[in-house]
Amino acid sequence: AGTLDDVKARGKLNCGVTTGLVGFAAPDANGEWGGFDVGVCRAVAAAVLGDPKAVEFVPTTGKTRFTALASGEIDMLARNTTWTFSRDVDLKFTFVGVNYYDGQGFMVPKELGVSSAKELDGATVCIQTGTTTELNLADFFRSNNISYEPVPIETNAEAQQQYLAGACDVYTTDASGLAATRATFEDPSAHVLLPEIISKEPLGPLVRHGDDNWGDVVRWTLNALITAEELGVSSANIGEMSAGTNNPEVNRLLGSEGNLGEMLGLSADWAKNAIMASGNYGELFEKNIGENTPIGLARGLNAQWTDGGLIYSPPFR
Amino acid sequence: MTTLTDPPKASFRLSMLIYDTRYRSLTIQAVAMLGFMLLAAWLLNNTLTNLATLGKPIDLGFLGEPASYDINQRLLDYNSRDTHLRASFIGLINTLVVAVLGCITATIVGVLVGVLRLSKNWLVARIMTVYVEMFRNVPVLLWIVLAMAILIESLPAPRAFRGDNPEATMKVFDSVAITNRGVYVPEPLFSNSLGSIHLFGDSSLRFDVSLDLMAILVVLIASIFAVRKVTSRAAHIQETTGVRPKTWHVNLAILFVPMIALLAVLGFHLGYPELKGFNFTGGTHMRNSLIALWLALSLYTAAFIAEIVRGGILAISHGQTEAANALGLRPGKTMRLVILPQALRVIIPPMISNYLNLTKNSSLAIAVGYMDITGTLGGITMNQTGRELECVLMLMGCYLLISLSISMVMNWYNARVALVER
Amino acid sequence: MSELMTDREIDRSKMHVSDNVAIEITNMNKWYGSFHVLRDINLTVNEGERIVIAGPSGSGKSTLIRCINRLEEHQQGSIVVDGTELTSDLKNIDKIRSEVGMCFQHFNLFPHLTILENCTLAPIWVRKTPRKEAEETAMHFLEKVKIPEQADKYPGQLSGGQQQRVAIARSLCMRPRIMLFDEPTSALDPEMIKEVLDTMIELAEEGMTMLCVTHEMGFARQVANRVIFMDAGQIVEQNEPEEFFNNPKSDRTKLFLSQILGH
Amino acid sequence: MSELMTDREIDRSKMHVSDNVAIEITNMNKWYGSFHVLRDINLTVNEGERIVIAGPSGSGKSTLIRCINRLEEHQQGSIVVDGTELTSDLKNIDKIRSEVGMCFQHFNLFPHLTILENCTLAPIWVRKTPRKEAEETAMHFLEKVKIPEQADKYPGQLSGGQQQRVAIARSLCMRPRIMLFDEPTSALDPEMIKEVLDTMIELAEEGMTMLCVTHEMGFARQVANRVIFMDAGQIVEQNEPEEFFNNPKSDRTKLFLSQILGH
Amino acid sequence: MSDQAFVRTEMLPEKEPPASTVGIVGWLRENLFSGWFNSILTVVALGFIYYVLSGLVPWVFQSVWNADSLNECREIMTETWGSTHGHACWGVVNERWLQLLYGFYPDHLYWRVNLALVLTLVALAPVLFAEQSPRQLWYLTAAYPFLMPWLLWGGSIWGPIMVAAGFAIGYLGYRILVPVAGGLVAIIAAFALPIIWWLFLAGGVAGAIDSVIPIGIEAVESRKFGGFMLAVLLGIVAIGCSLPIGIVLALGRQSDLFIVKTLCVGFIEFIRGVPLITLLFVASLLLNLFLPPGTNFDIILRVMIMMTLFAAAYMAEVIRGGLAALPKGQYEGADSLGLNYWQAQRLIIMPQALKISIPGIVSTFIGIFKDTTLVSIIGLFDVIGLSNAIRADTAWNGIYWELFAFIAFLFFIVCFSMSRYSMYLERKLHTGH
Ligand SMILES: Nc1ncnc2c1ncn2[C@@H]1O[C@H](COP(=O)(O)OP(=O)(O)OP(=O)(O)O)[C@@H](O)[C@H]1O
Ligand SMILES: Nc1ncnc2c1ncn2[C@@H]1O[C@H](COP(=O)(O)OP(=O)(O)OP(=O)(O)O)[C@@H](O)[C@H]1O
Ligand SMILES: NC(=O)CC[C@H](N)C(=O)O
Ligand SMILES: [Mg+2]
Ligand SMILES: [Mg+2]
Repeated sequence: AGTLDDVKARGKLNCGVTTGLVGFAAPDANGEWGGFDVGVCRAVAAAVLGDPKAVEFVPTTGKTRFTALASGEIDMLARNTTWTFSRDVDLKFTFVGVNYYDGQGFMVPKELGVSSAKELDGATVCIQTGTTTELNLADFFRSNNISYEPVPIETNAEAQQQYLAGACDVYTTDASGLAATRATFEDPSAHVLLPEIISKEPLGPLVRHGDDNWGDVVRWTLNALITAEELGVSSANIGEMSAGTNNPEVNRLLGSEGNLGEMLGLSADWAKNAIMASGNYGELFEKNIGENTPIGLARGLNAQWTDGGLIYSPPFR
Repeated sequence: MTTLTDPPKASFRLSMLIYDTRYRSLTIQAVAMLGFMLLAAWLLNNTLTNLATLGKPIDLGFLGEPASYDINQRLLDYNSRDTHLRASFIGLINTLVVAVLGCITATIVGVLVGVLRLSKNWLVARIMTVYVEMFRNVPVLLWIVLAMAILIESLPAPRAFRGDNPEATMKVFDSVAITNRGVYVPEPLFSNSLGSIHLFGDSSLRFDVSLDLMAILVVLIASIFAVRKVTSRAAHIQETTGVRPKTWHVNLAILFVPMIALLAVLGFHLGYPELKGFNFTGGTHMRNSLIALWLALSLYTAAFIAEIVRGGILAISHGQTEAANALGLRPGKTMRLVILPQALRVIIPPMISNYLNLTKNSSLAIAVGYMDITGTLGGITMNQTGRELECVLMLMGCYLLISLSISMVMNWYNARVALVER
Repeated sequence: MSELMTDREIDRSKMHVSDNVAIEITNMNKWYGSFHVLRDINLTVNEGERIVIAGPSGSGKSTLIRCINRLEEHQQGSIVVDGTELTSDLKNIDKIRSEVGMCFQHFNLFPHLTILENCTLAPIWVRKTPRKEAEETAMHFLEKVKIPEQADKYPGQLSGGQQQRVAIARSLCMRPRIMLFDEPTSALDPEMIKEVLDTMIELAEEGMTMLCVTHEMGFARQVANRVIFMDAGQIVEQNEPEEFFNNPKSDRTKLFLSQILGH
Repeated sequence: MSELMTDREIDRSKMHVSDNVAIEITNMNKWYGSFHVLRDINLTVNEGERIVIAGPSGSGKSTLIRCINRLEEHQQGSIVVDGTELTSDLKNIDKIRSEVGMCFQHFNLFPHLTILENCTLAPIWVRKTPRKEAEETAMHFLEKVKIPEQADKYPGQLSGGQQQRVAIARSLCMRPRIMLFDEPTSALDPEMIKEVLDTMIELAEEGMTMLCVTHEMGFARQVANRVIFMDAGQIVEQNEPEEFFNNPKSDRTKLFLSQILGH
Repeated sequence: MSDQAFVRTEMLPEKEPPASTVGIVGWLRENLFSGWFNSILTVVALGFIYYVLSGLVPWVFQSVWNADSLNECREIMTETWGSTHGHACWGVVNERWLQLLYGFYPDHLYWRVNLALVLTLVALAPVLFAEQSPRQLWYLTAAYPFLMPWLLWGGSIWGPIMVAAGFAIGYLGYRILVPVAGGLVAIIAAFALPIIWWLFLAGGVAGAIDSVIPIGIEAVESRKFGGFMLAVLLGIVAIGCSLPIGIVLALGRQSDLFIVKTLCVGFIEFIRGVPLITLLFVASLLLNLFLPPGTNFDIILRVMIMMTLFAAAYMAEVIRGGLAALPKGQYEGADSLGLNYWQAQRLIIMPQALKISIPGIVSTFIGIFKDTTLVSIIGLFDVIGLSNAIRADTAWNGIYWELFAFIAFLFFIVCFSMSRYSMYLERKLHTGH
């Protein structure tokens, strides 16, 4: 049976997330998971099962995530994972889209007085193993002909600990991850992100190869969130909007017109549920990682295409 | 004697396969073999089907691809452009390094603790008991992460050494720096180095043999050989005259004079670690991941070895000591001539199986980011290439090879020292 | 068990006792913790004397002879062996141990060494005898205990009686002037007992000073100059064997004798 | 040691020997590896016969009787027990084992079971007797060997003689037609030997077919119909006890008898 | 020489030993200050103890219990003692101890875990204290393998009952077929029938009965299992299931059947030759590959399988030792009574061999129990995995010692008491015979 049927039969969505990266996915004191990636999981759960709480979050490390997905332990992975050729083609996964356009950055303590990554000759660098950043790092230092000492680490939390204790001079990972990590420091201002972004890191949710139906569900749930922002549908106004508007695309999206839900094998109000779960793309962003949160990421590349960003959803038609 | 007739040949009936003791064992074995083959075939078939659906047929080609990642701890040359095979090889060597270091330390600590546990001093014996119980009853993984945490959290970072009035200073005449990234100790350097020979060309298993090191080894072995000659001559003199000539000064001279001469010729000097840029440079850097692993493994294993040593000594009955005492042997000689030779027979086999355990436990290196073979082949390589089956099988193969060699040594030893009994 | 010896003529003529004092124990007391094992022991042994110590189990016989070569420490009184007082001075202890040989109930041979090595170990390492010479001596004593052909075997390959004889030979190799025996035959089968007692009788005939804890009353009768009876950590009675067996004075002795001879 | 039995009147009248063959061994040969332990054994035992097997150590006595209930496998010749030939056929082996009881030198009781359980185990599991009935039988035989009161104890709590009697009772509970004894008394103290021999004599009086390896010549004289003397894996002599003891034919037998009776 | 004759007329009384050799002084002199070397050792040891305790005691006892985050802890510390050094922040344990013990198990169902633990102890009683415990307890012990999983995983009671029914069916089949078709057929049937039942029928029947008489308790997914409970569960399951496999392997290794022996030796040496972590990799990465396409069972079960195989290899060696310790006469005694191989094993050999092996089994258990922590490396939330998760929480980021101390304490208590128990057993067995 397809994953969609499995999920429906189980009544729960198994969603792989990080072991803890504030703003993207982290459990709070009550064990409730929250964050940008978590929002995607909840949206999918809401779309499929009608209940944003019907998610089982499976924390994965950089190393364990792909096995978890391949072995069927999780139905989808929403764990700031970079879309790369080999992951898509060789590891046999399907990336359904991009929810955050990112790049790899460096964080150093201000007191070191470093202003460029090129000055890092001889530095000790904390790096999460099993990630693209590990490979980028090797390439970057090699091509710039400078030496470094990698300290391979399993999780973000440990990396943070070692970095703060001074066991490494630099911490490198996705810039978004760096910002999120820095936000939890006692004194965030004592650390700076270096200007170099050494790679492209399009992060997005992914599913196993070969179950196109399920891939479509996740892909279009993500697109629904993006389109909702573009069309101005938010969790605040969705109630009245879903009663019917004179924008046919909104109507198709929210199920008051056409049968997009049925085509996916979902209920008619799937997208409405997804959006209500934790808001549209923009809301998700602002609530979890936006400029008004401690993490304070600007929309930048992740603005809607209409605002000069790269966030762009195919039309609902 | 009468001529012997063969037992009457009963005609073969099918039921004999089950009820006849001669055929029964054949039947059982055949069934077992069949069952095993079926199981194996079933597993293999499943695996092949599954791999086919996944589109990942078994293929070792990835081993020849560039690894693309760096390894911090490496005894041989390696860079991120080297192959996965090379990375695995580096990992294997790292495994062996920590295993050998661990075994040596564990033995020293274990023997010491084991003997001290038998100390007449109540307090010392108790402290040792607490040590042994503490380490034996807490998982080794916990000790490893704990050791790492202690190193990271309680030692100063290199930046603490900076500035005019640093918080931390180097130890031992400014030659050793203890930081939370590891310990930097002076390294031996040779100004008239003999260079090194390069083995295995460009292949992934290539390695360099330092001629300086070889020269030192040769001289060392020659000296040891000479010392043994002197000792055996002393033994000979003792046998004929009864008095053993003092040989320690000769031995000392034989051990040290040629070595010092050689070092002088090679231009031996120490390279001291020095704070430069972000880190100390120069000197030998023992990373904290290695230290944590080494410490935790050896202290953990030492607790077991201590018990073995204690048991071994206790197993030698009190009567042996008394008999030796009654013959006028002093405690030192009693230990050396009577107790130890007997205790060793009891001690060494379980000791070796503890070495084996230590080696296997070294695979927990992965918890502190030490790049042993589990970290390279079974870690990053596996993760970046997605070749789980191949990697895990190779990984198991490596450990199996190590284990089997160690148990071969053990069997050989056991056969050699078996007590002659009636 | 006295029948065991009947087939042998004992030559008492050679068993000469000199007037030199070999062991002198004065007012010796010993405690294990607060348990008073040896109480006011006074005992003088002349050179060439053969003394048998008897007594019920737990009466302190073993402890007494173990004190004599300082396997146990006494707390009060003095023990003088061959003119040297036993104190905690290591030199004195070494001196006395090389003059006093000891045989244990369980032989305590070294199982990892051959019979010959067992016998030469102490001479070589304590007396610094050249190996050659030590081996000759060892073979001499092994012949004396009648097992020279076993020299290259290991203790595990010998019978109990043979092992005990090796143990005796091993002590003799140090050429001790006094031999202590602690129930040397009680771990043996009857046939083997005879072998060992024969060896001991031979030693006695050569005039060796001997202290022997044993329940072999036949041996005591034939060989001993004196039998000492201990009970509750004290010497209760001592006398010549004939007198001791035929005419015991103390009630305890009588009781004891009735028990062991009654069998 | 023949004194041990004098206090008992043996009733030979009941010891009837029938003409039925109980065991027939023909040209039997056995090797351990390349060592030829049993050579051309021919032996016929009639029902009710009581045979004592004697011979020096290592002569193959144990091996012979162990072949009879297939604890060891023979390689040539045939052994027919009660009409069933011993082959490697499991059914035959089971059949024979349930007809042949065996008593070992070291009793081989099961230490984790009570005496009663020891006795009922085989009847319940092999013969499928109801427990109740098995227990009754067991008590019957325990009474016969005179230790019914020990039924609920464990073997470790009994003396050697009692243990051996339990072992006999345990075999009897399977109601065997033939009993094999392998030196049943040689691990026992003299007093206990008597207890066990008495039990065996009683069995003999009831007409049980018995093969017994023993050195108790008193027992042989009083009970056996025939004594078989083995040496070097072969039957050297067999005869009635009187003839055997008073008038041995073979030199080996003479030598052997002189040794064991000479003591 | 009759001058040496001596008779004691009056027995000497027991005297007090010299004061310096008894009492506290005597004890001190003997155990701590017997000679200058010992005295130095004593002083050094005292110094060491003082050093350790002076650091440890304030850390443990001058500590903060009520705080919701590390920062709060630190504030309280600076307020009370003026520094954050040398004081523990037990707030984290205070807040999370239930999670560390039970993982994510629903808190209103904790009683089920507790009950399962109590059941374990009660079910073990007949095994450990065979003499003192009533016979009826054996029924509980027999029911335990079905009761315990049902308590922990919950769901319909018919599942476990149907599994148990499989055994009953096997047994019945055996009993019915033995007289009709002979032993071998019966044995084959005894194996085949339950397997057929479990594979094809049990599920349907359970479902059917459940729809008629639904009896059940709230189901809990394996994923919720975690913390110390997971370690205990894995340990118990691994040891419990490995025991029969270990027995079979040990018998196989002892047998003279060449192929059987080779297979057993091969398996045992293979498992013992590789680190547990590689086997766990197999569980998490490869096991699904080895099974028919589409089978997919959860990681906890897969880990249980691997841990069981791992434990079985070690168990086999322990039991082999027990078998070797049995005198040959026991086998011969059984043979001469006409017991067949399996009867002899079951009634005579195994009861004794297992009893001798109990200390070894306990040590193996301790080893396995400690090794369960390795599952954190493949991403399960046992105590160590949870401690990592807790440290990933912003509130507790940066806390180390308190968590590790608590975990170490948990393991120490359990392992230490078990090792004491096995020592007690060893002594008992030593004097027993
Ligand atoms: N190391 C010791 N610690 C405490 N008490 C001891 C010790 N050794 C012996 N004893 C006690 O001292 C007493 C005398 O022991 P000893 O061995 O000298 O008796 P014995 O006369 O040789 O008895 P046996 O004939 O049984 O050998 C006994 O009561 C014994 O329990
Ligand atoms: N399992 C075996 N393997 C090889 N040789 C054996 C084995 N069992 C016995 N033997 C040898 O077979 C010979 C006969 O042994 P057996 O036990 O039958 O002698 P026995 O007459 O019973 O002697 P004893 O009176 O000592 O019991 C002996 O030389 C013995 O060493
Ligand atoms: N740091 C991370 O956990 C993710 C790193 C990177 N985006 C990757 O997919 O490999
Ligand atoms: Mg004594
Ligand atoms: Mg025999």
